[in-house]
Amino acid sequence: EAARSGRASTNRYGRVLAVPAARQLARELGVPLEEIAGSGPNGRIRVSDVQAYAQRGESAAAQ
Amino acid sequence: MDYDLLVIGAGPGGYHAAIRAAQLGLKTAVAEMGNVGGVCLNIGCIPTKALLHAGEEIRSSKHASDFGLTFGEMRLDIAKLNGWKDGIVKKLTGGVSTLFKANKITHLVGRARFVDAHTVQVGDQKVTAKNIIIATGSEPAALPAFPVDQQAIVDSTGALVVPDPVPGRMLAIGAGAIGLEFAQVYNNLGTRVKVIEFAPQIVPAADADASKELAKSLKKQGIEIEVATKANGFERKSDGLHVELEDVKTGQKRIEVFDRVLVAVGRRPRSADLGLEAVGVKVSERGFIGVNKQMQTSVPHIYAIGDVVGNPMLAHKAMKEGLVAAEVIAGKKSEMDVVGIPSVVYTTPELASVGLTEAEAKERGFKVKIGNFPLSASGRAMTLGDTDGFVKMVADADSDLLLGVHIVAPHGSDLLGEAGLALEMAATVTDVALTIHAHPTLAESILEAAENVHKQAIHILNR
Amino acid sequence: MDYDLLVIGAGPGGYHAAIRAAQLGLKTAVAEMGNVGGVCLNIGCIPTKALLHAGEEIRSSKHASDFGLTFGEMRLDIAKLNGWKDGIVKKLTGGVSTLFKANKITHLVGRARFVDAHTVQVGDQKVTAKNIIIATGSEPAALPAFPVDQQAIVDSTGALVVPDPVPGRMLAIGAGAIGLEFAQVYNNLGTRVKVIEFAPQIVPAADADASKELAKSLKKQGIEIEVATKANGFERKSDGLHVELEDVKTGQKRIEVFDRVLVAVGRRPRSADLGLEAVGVKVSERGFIGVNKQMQTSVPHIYAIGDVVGNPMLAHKAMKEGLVAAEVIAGKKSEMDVVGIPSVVYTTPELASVGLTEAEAKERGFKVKIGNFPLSASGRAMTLGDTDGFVKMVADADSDLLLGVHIVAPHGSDLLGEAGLALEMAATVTDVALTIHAHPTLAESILEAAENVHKQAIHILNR
Ligand SMILES: Cc1cc2nc3c(=O)[nH]c(=O)nc-3n(C[C@H](O)[C@H](O)[C@H](O)COP(=O)(O)OP(=O)(O)OC[C@H]3O[C@@H](n4cnc5c(N)ncnc54)[C@H](O)[C@@H]3O)c2cc1C
Ligand SMILES: Cc1cc2nc3c(=O)[nH]c(=O)nc-3n(C[C@H](O)[C@H](O)[C@H](O)COP(=O)(O)OP(=O)(O)OC[C@H]3O[C@@H](n4cnc5c(N)ncnc54)[C@H](O)[C@@H]3O)c2cc1C
Repeated sequence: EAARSGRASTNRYGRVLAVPAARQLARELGVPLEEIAGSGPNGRIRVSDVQAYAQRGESAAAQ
Repeated sequence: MDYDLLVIGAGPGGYHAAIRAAQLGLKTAVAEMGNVGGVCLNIGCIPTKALLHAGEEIRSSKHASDFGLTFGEMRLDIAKLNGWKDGIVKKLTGGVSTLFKANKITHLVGRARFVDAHTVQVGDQKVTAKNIIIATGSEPAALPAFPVDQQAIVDSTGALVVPDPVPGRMLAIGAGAIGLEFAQVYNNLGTRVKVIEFAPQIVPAADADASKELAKSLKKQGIEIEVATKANGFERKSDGLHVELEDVKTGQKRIEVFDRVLVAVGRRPRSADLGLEAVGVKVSERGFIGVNKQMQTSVPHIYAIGDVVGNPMLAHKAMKEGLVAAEVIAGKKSEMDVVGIPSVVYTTPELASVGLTEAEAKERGFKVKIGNFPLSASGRAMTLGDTDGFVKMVADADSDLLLGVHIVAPHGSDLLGEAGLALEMAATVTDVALTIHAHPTLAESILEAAENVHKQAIHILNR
Repeated sequence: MDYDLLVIGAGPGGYHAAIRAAQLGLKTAVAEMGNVGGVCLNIGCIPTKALLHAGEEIRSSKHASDFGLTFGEMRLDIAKLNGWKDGIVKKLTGGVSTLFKANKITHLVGRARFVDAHTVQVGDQKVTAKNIIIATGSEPAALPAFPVDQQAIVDSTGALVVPDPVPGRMLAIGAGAIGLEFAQVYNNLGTRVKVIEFAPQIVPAADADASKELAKSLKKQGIEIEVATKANGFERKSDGLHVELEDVKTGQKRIEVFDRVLVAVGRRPRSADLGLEAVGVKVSERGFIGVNKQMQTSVPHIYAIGDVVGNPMLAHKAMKEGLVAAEVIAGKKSEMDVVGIPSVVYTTPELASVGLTEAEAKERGFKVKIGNFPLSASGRAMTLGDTDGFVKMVADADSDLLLGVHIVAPHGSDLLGEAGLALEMAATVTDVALTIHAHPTLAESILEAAENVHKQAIHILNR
């Protein structure tokens, strides 16, 4: 929960840096953006970062 | 239930919500007591832009002598001007009605009032709905000392009907977008215009430099601007309205005479008389309906969007909120999740901004770096004969993240598309600087402002 | 060595390279045999845009009667028009000279020719440099049957000097950007203009729909356009130039009479007479200098940029290549790495595109989906009185990746900034669709085209 509470509130930007489509996808998949390390500059999160995170979660759950 | 969704108010917020809901398969109705299109289409965004364009044509025809083009006597048929403007409004509101029909949205005519949490009285019928969106908008705020009669004392609605002849001398109280846009319209139509503003700068919410740059250009065009000034009251005399103006800082008062006063001191939410208390929807002291990011009010199946939920009172904010509410109701994971809400003053030059001002960025603790590019160094601006303005970029020095873009330029609102996308994409200044911009364009000024952040603009010295 | 870097040619490519090199601390000189600014500032991008603006003012003044604004007799002082245009050119080229001085760049006057791989003869001095950038640009391609005399038969340079009176009847051979821009200039100045194009569409490289839309609008404005047509030759007679036109498909020939012919059939690289063979710089059969992504020629310390290295022959491509070359020479990891090079035809409406056309995207194997939004549904376009055009978006159905944007619209070039950034940022259609766009703006047409890709545009039916 500590991790969840958020890079968004504690990071220096006051928001998670993510492109709109990635934010939308994260909402749809129920993935917390704050926990994703984005691959772009400043950790900017792209759609593929969200997909990769979600897949990792699925495979972890499957094990 | 009669409907999956009932939307109250067919302004930009309401009609966007209704159309998106219908696209997503909801059985949808809209209750509207006036014309579809709301303030924006009927007496706001659209008719002002039409008048601004006409005024701009007058202005540019005068400048054409710079390149050898002169015209004989100019004539303005004011009835035709008003008619043209009304025709555009009609076309657009007619378009909304057509879209309602095509999307199978029921249009209920009449004033809506809550009966209970799922029942709304619309005119003399009762309608039930699973979900309700309140999109009742706003109305002009009054200034008690200047009661609007739409003749001598007008609000924005009165100012939209250009009188024949135009007023000789007009005072605009309030230098926000509305006050300034009308100031430029009437200035171009031949009225001597003064604009006063209580705050220390015009467009109080704007970046300070951008506000200054716009003021400079408007003054050059002949509009008198006085900031930190208020109007206390007036006396009707045979030669006009004797208005008492007061310098806010010194308290000094003086009388000036006008033929017309435009009151443009803001707008207030239209949340009274809806029966909200009865259903338990919470409203703030100032009349704004409280909502969460899904646009839900304190009653989860009742949503509210647009001007009635708060500032900035802008059509595109209402539209976005409308889409979000409709999507949430249709079961989508949508929320009001935006980095910056753009705002535009549609004068020439336009003031178009999105994101943080320099002052806001500093307040939030960013180590701010600034990029600037003056339109006077833009080849495209020169060929357009309009070199007033600049692009100012606000960025975070540590991360290179773009924080805000403030444009004072002809076509500024068109350029703002790039700035808005950059902010939403969490673009860095480098992202913008590495992107090829077509030459010669005004958009290159955004490129050069980005380069200037890094002290590498080409067409100016980077100090 | 005298310099770290010698740039040959002070066109947009060359002066960008020189200024960036100087910013990065290189001791830099530029050799220029003509005026600084090259084709673009002196006889290309800039003066054409000045004339287009003047023409546009004439056009819009006529449409002003739609909203009740009429003018007495219009007069055009053609000497003043030419002088105004020349004044803008002078201001901009003077600006480049000032930037050279301020950046401590040596301006060498004269024609440059390689003596050896590090030595260049400039006029009557020999200059040595560690690195050399060739930025010698291009010149109009000739059409043997229409030898240019800059009177009856002109190229773009001749067409820039507006004759008094303007020609009665003009033929433009070639419907690329240059042919079309001059067609519109002269059409607005009162000439009867016909444009012919060998290819089956105007602006042959453009998206087919965009090309069609532009052609439709230009025709409505009174410009005659014939595609799949060539001009075989002409005879000078007392009533004008009798030009033989041929329908490319049927082979049918006919004679039409013109006062003037503009040859605008492309440009060819200026790589001859530089002594390139001697130093071993490889040149293609068509005269283009071969370069890698760092803009290095076959001789690693000799770079080439701009029109002389290949298509598209556009100023902003030259500028970008100039920056890349300078940065590489200064030891930076720079390379010519762009997703799309934007291109614009500056007519009214403007045709502004970046990225893949629909046909190109299909050829490359993408499962293409298209979004479209007509300007006729844009409130802002209505208030501007200019509703010709559309925004067309080309996207990949599988990934939602944006592949190309094709805009036919007033201010299209300003709107292109957003499209270009979107492509460079690898934005998806969803990214654009979720971004708030200010209302009412032309930029909203980009938003709605994106929404239409997903069949969710608000102001049109999504079929
Ligand atoms: C002169 C002027 C110029 C403006 N220019 C711009 C601009 O350029 N750009 C911009 O973004 N914004 C502009 N605005 C602001 C913009 O008009 C508003 O932000 C926008 O209209 C808000 O939309 P809305 O849907 O919230 O409400 P509104 O547009 O106010 O619509 C509310 C609708 O609800 C109806 N209604 C209210 N109560 C009831 C009820 N009880 N029953 C039934 N129907 C009801 C009303 O009749 C109305 O049609 C301008 C405003 C003005 C006044
Ligand atoms: C009418 C017209 C309109 C155009 N409009 C546009 C437009 O709107 N947008 C756009 O992007 N592009 C436009 N172009 C194309 C644009 O002008 C060129 O792409 C651009 O100028 C190329 O830049 P450059 O630096 O490669 O070369 P150039 O601009 O051609 O400059 C080359 C310079 O090198 C000098 N030079 C050549 N050889 C030597 C030598 N041996 N020694 C010394 N100096 C030498 C020349 O004198 C010249 O100054 C237009 C072109 C024309 C003709």
